Amino acid sequence: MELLILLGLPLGGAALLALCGDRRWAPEATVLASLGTFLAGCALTARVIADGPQLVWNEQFFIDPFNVFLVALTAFVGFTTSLFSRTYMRVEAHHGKLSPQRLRLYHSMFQLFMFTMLLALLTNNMGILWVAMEAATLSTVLLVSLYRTPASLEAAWKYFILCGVGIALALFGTILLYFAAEKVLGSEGMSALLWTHLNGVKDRLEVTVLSIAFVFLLVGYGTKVGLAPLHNWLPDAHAEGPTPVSAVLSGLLLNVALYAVVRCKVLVEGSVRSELPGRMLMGFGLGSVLVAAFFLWRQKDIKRLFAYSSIEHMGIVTFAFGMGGPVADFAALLHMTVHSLTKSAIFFVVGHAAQKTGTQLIEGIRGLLVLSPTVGWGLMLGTLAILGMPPFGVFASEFLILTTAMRDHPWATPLLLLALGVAFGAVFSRVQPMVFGETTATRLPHPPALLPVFAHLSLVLMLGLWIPPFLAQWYRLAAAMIG
Amino acid sequence: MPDATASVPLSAQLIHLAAAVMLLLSFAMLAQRRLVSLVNLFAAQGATLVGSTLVVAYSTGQHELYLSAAVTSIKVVLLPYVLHRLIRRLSLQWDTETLVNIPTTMLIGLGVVIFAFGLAQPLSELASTVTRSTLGIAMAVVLLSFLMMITRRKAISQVIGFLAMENGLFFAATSATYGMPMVVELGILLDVLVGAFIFGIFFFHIREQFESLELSHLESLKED
Amino acid sequence: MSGHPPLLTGALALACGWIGIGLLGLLRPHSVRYAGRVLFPLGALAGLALAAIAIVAIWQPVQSLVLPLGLPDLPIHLRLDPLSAFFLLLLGTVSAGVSLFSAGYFREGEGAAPGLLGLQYHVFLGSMALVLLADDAYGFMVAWETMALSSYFLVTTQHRIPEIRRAGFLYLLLAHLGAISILLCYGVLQGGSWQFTFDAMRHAQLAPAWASAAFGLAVLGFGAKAGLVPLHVWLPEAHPAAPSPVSALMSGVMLKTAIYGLLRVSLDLLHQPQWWWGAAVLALGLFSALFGVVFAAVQTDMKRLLAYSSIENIGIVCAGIGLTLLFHAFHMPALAGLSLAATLYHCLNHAFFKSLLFLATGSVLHATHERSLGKLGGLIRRMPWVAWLALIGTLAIAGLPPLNGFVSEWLLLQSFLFTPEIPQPFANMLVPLGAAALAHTAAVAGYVMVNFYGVIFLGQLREPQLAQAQDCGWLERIGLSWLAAGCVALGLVPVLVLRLLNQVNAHLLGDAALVHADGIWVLAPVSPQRASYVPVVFLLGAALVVVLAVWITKGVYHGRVRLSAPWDCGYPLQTPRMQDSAEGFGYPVRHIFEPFFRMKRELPSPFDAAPRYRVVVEDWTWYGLYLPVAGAVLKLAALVGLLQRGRIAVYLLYSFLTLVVLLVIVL
Amino acid sequence: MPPMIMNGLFTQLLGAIVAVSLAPLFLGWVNQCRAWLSNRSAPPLLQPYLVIRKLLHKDAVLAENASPLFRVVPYILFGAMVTAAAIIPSLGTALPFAVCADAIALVGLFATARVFIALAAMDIGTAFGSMGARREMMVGFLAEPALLMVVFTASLICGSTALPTIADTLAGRTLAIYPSLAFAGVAFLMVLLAENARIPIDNPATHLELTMIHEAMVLEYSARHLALIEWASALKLFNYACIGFALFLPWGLAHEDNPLALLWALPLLGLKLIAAGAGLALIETVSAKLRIFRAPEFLAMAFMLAVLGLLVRLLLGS
Repeated sequence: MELLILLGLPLGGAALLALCGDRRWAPEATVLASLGTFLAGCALTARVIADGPQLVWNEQFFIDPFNVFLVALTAFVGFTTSLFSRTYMRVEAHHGKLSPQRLRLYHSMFQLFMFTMLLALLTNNMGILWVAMEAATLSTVLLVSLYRTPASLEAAWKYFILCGVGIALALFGTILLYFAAEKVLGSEGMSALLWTHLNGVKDRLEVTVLSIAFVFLLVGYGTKVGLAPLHNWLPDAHAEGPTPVSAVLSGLLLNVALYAVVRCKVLVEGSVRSELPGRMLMGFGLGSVLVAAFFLWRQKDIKRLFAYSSIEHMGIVTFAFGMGGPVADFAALLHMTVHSLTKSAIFFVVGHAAQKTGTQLIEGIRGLLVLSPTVGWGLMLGTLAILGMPPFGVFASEFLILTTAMRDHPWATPLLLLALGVAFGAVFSRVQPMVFGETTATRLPHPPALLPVFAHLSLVLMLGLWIPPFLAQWYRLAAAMIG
Repeated sequence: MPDATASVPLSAQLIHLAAAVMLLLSFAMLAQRRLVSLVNLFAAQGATLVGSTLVVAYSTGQHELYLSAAVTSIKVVLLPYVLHRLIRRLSLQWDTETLVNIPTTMLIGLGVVIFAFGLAQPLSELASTVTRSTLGIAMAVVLLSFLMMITRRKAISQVIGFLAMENGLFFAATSATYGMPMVVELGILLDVLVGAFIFGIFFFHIREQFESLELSHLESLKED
Repeated sequence: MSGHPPLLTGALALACGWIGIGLLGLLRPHSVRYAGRVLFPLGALAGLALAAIAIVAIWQPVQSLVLPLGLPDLPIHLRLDPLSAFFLLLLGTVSAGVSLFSAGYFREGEGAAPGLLGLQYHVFLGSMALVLLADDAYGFMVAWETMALSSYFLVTTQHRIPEIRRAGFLYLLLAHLGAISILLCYGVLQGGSWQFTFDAMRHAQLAPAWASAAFGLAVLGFGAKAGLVPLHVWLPEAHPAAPSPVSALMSGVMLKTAIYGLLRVSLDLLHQPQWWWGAAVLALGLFSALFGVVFAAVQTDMKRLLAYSSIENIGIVCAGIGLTLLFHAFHMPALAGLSLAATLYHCLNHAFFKSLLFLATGSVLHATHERSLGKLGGLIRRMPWVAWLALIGTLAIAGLPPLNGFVSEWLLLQSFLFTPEIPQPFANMLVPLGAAALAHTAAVAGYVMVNFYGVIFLGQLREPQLAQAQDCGWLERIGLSWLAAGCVALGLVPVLVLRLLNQVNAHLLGDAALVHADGIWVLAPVSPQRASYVPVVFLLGAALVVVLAVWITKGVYHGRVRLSAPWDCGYPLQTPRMQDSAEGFGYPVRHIFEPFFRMKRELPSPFDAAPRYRVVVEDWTWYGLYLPVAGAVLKLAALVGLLQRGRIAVYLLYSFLTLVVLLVIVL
Repeated sequence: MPPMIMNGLFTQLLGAIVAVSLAPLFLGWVNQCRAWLSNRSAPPLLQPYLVIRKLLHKDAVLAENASPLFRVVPYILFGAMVTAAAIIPSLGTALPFAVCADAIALVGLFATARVFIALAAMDIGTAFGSMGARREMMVGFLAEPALLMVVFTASLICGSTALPTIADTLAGRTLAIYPSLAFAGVAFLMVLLAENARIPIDNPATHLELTMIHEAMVLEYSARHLALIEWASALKLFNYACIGFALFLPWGLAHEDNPLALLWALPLLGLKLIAAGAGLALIETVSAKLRIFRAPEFLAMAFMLAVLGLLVRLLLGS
């Protein structure tokens, strides 16, 4: 039942808003739909907490601790983002950057995107998972090019081509998976694509096929995760799209893509029984962290800056998943959560900052504390949180990841140390003058919608000091399942 | 060995033929300069795909494959049509593009094909189907279209490369594994169509922004 | 051992109380009166209470407590043992004085709103207390970084000045790097048992290589916070940037938390030190000490001068730690105890006199709005309170009897005199060099302090507007007097302090490490035949003679006095410009220690119409270490930038190649 | 046992009184020897006493801007020197109050005196005052560690830093050659010259602005303040001499066991002083005043010698 609402509401909302998304009440409608989705998500999580993992609709949908917390997270961030975009988009329209039709497109596509995210998370069918991922690309690509500026078109085009190709490779991987599975499970029905079934027989699947399949899947979904060197679409798309879109891209899409990768990894590792998949993930993760850290030093555009920081953090998470083991997986899941919360909060603030100063260039943004203290402190705290400063939650996960790495893979720790140090220096040296110092800009009338920001940040703060038992329980179960 | 070939059932031979044709076509696309004929080649490839699917469906008597073939044929008919319309609308009929030194591309392509075969060899050993060896060809087609996307400088040809890649995937799906479950196929197809539609939209936006579809205009976002 | 141990609970309550007081500040963020009359006095009270608890706790057995916070598998553990109790005592007593001073110090126009300052200030104090109480890696790191963060915000109070922003950034960057390496150190220490509590680390069995790695990481991390050369560069930037009470806390207390961490790791968590650890730390410390004092001698900004002097003192403390490790590694508990006592004693002393001096500079700053030594002078006549209290601090930090600085240096020299008994040819050669370096440092410190005090408070006013300087208010006076009294008391009754320290020794090094501390007056740590020092009698004797001399000269002869212009060898023209500026006073050191510096001189030529002499002394670590590193990072970034040139075909090529490579790997 | 303590106290008091009373005489003796050696007609032996008396009778003249610090410093200086004199075993080694301060504390005491006089010199804010203070502190931070090293050498040999114990042990030993002590002795001599404003570092008899150190600091003092300062510096010289005796010629000091030894410890001290004064005068006459910037090299040499002595002590164990 909750499932129906969870999937139906965004879909219906998308359809409705596609028809009349240019009305005055459209933003509120979006907010309502997202709120409903969020509530449904909570209900679903409550159900799962109550009576454990469940398969529904002849096994097409599968809800276990791993995806249910991502579902809740996705729904929550979607909700807060809609809250934020309500004000933000009004201002954009008020500045004459967007026409009503564009707003209509925005609202409906936003809902559609939420739908695809949830579908990808909830489905038990690797094929449907693929479809949902592709649909996610399709629904966001028009959002990225929403402003129709040359830059945004280019960004969208790159996003589209690169992710399209990536996704195509993932499809090939899926086919290979099926190819390997149907010999075990038979081709009748679609059990050969159902993750649960595959998981059941994973140790009987063909090793060579699966490892090749995994390579395709990793490169495919990895492109969407933004692992270096497949990441090139990410900064452009984040920088050129409207801020709410950047927020959900960074906060949700990357997570879901990583979720897909991990689901595949579970299957493959079960079959291959070798370090290989883990090693690949670690390699990709480490590479992404390093590359992103050094890219950070070159940024002039604030949204690009934080896009690269997303790459860095996805790298950390991937690295952690690659290391495996209960602690590392636990840390990785925690890091996914706090990263998406923090990063979306940062993008909210950045959006307001850019609106207040009228530019996205770092040189242009100065003295936010003077301009608007709340925005300034929001940006400062968010940045410190994302840089892994206690007592925020990001530190908790980095703590576990680093210590694990120090014991299990000491060779990696100098690189991590280097990368984290470089990233810290790069990001902070850019954010500090934006928050502090003098400014020449004049205060703009409209008040910022900072409720979402501080909601996210306080959640992250809480996670740094105290992790609710049920959440910890999910993490543990999920980690156990990931292995 | 002729007798060995003879021992293979006709359907399989037909499929092998189709596979060979697809491979040939993708090589041709790799080398083709003119957009219009590129589209035709793409259509031909699609047709071959439909053919092979039909054969598979007939020979194995899996009826949903007929449906799948029909579905695929939409793509074969519709997409080239749309592309032609686009080309005419954007008046690109006589548009050609300079490729990087075709012989080199060909050689790289050959290397890719060999690589794909080598890769697929162990896999096809495991396959239960008669048409197992087509997997290698499918992979080759995918990689070749990938290569084509890399070498092209025009938005449209890049898109065609993308679609050709999808062809290769479908070919793998149908011929190597006798088709994925229906839902999935439909979903995939839907995505492809929507994708093509969005591509169309993009062409117009890009066109109106840059007065051409040269990708060289789309290189402003970079680290400098 | 959980439940509710009273003292630990009390200490925790006070730490949280500090944070709570800070939050109270948000009620009326813009009212100076509220902050000055309510917040800071409350903070001072909490400090005193904490000190009281610590004094009691240092005699009690170890108490520990587990909070339902932190990571699921790792709730936050707290522990109160003599070591932490000692440092809590330091924190409480010093912060009480500083808080009282701050109550009168902060006014309008200090950058951030007073309420916000109060918040950051008290969070800073609370997090320091929690650092000392934490008993697991996670809680420690959280408190540690909170401390760094709050102090960063305090440093950047006047964030509109670019230099201050730069200083803050440098500080936070180094602090963060240090924190990461501490984190890695704990990662090593937990030794495979996924327990991050310190207890688990105490029992973890580490291979020597791992242990050394952990120790190295610890020295790196805590050294970055403590300001060991070459990780010291943030100190001389951050201390001048911060408001003076904050500099006082950072230099007086925060650096000590780093020392605490180093001791905790090297003596408590790693039970078997190797002798070369000690040698390394000793060398590092002595070098830092010499480096710091020599640089302090050539500073022209009074707070930079004090910052460098902090580097010197931390160096001395680290030398003590090195000596302790050395003796401990060779199983000489008594000597280890002696040098550990000296180390901790010096921590306490430095906390008192350094914060006293920083606060004094704060008052001077408020009265004159001038930080450059070249523009001060003669303030003893304008602000006698500050001047006379600062004189005590000056004599103490110069290591002169009978004040406290001398006691710890005396103890340290005594323990140096035992190094020949070390059964290690290289190690026992350390005595001449080490003792020489230490003695030399102490002597130059005297020079530096005469420079500091003389140029600020003595002589003629170098600038006319100094005549308007006002003495500080009563709250500031109380704060300063409290710290000065501490300096005197610590100097006069060292034995009582040694008894406290004995608890720490016994806890860390076993009962064999007790220092001989009988009676009250006679300080004879080993034996009276060996060496003894009785500051009180010493002082009384000197005082007696002084009184006699005064009585004789005034009483027996007449006491007539005439006032007139200074004679100065009869030179007619005398201007304030003729007295030595700090540059002039520092000349001999610049001359003798030339290789230490990176100097730029502007000498006037004989024909200059308006001759001017300028000398800029720079720290070579910048050019030797930091700038090259930064350059390398930028170069790498430039290389990485080549990855992304905007060509979509190239991006596709990346994916293609990645795919191919991975496939090859798989096959 | 009380009688022991009693004559211990007596020894100590006597030592202090002897020092205070004889110090100017010693200074006079040195000056007289110098005069003889340079064929000048010598001032009377009691000249220093006369100077002090004269100064005590005069009216003190203070600069208007002199702070209280400036006024108290002479007394502190005097007090410090007398305290030092009381601690140093000049006559006997049974000094009950010697526990108050060992050799390190003694060095600290001298440092305190130096810091105060330097501060006082900066107080008036004249060009010469601060110059003198700077130079004095420079000499200090080079000479002080050297002195400390000398003490350390001795205390490594005797396993103690308490001067009476050192003197006892050294005196008690059978006569043996200590190379380390030889090094230390030379170093100590150099330090003594430097610390007491003698040639080659400083020239007490000159007021040549560019070379003077000690004189430059006390330029602003007059009358009783000056008298105390002069007296204190005479005491300082005396103390250094006694330290030297305790470390290098420790023979003939009275031990607690025989109080009567004081009877011949006193004349022995006198002899030592006469010899030392003559030697000092000789050195001063034959050596030339160094430029002030050569002073660091001279003192660095002393420092090196002291450290070498320590090393030798460790290497040869003698």
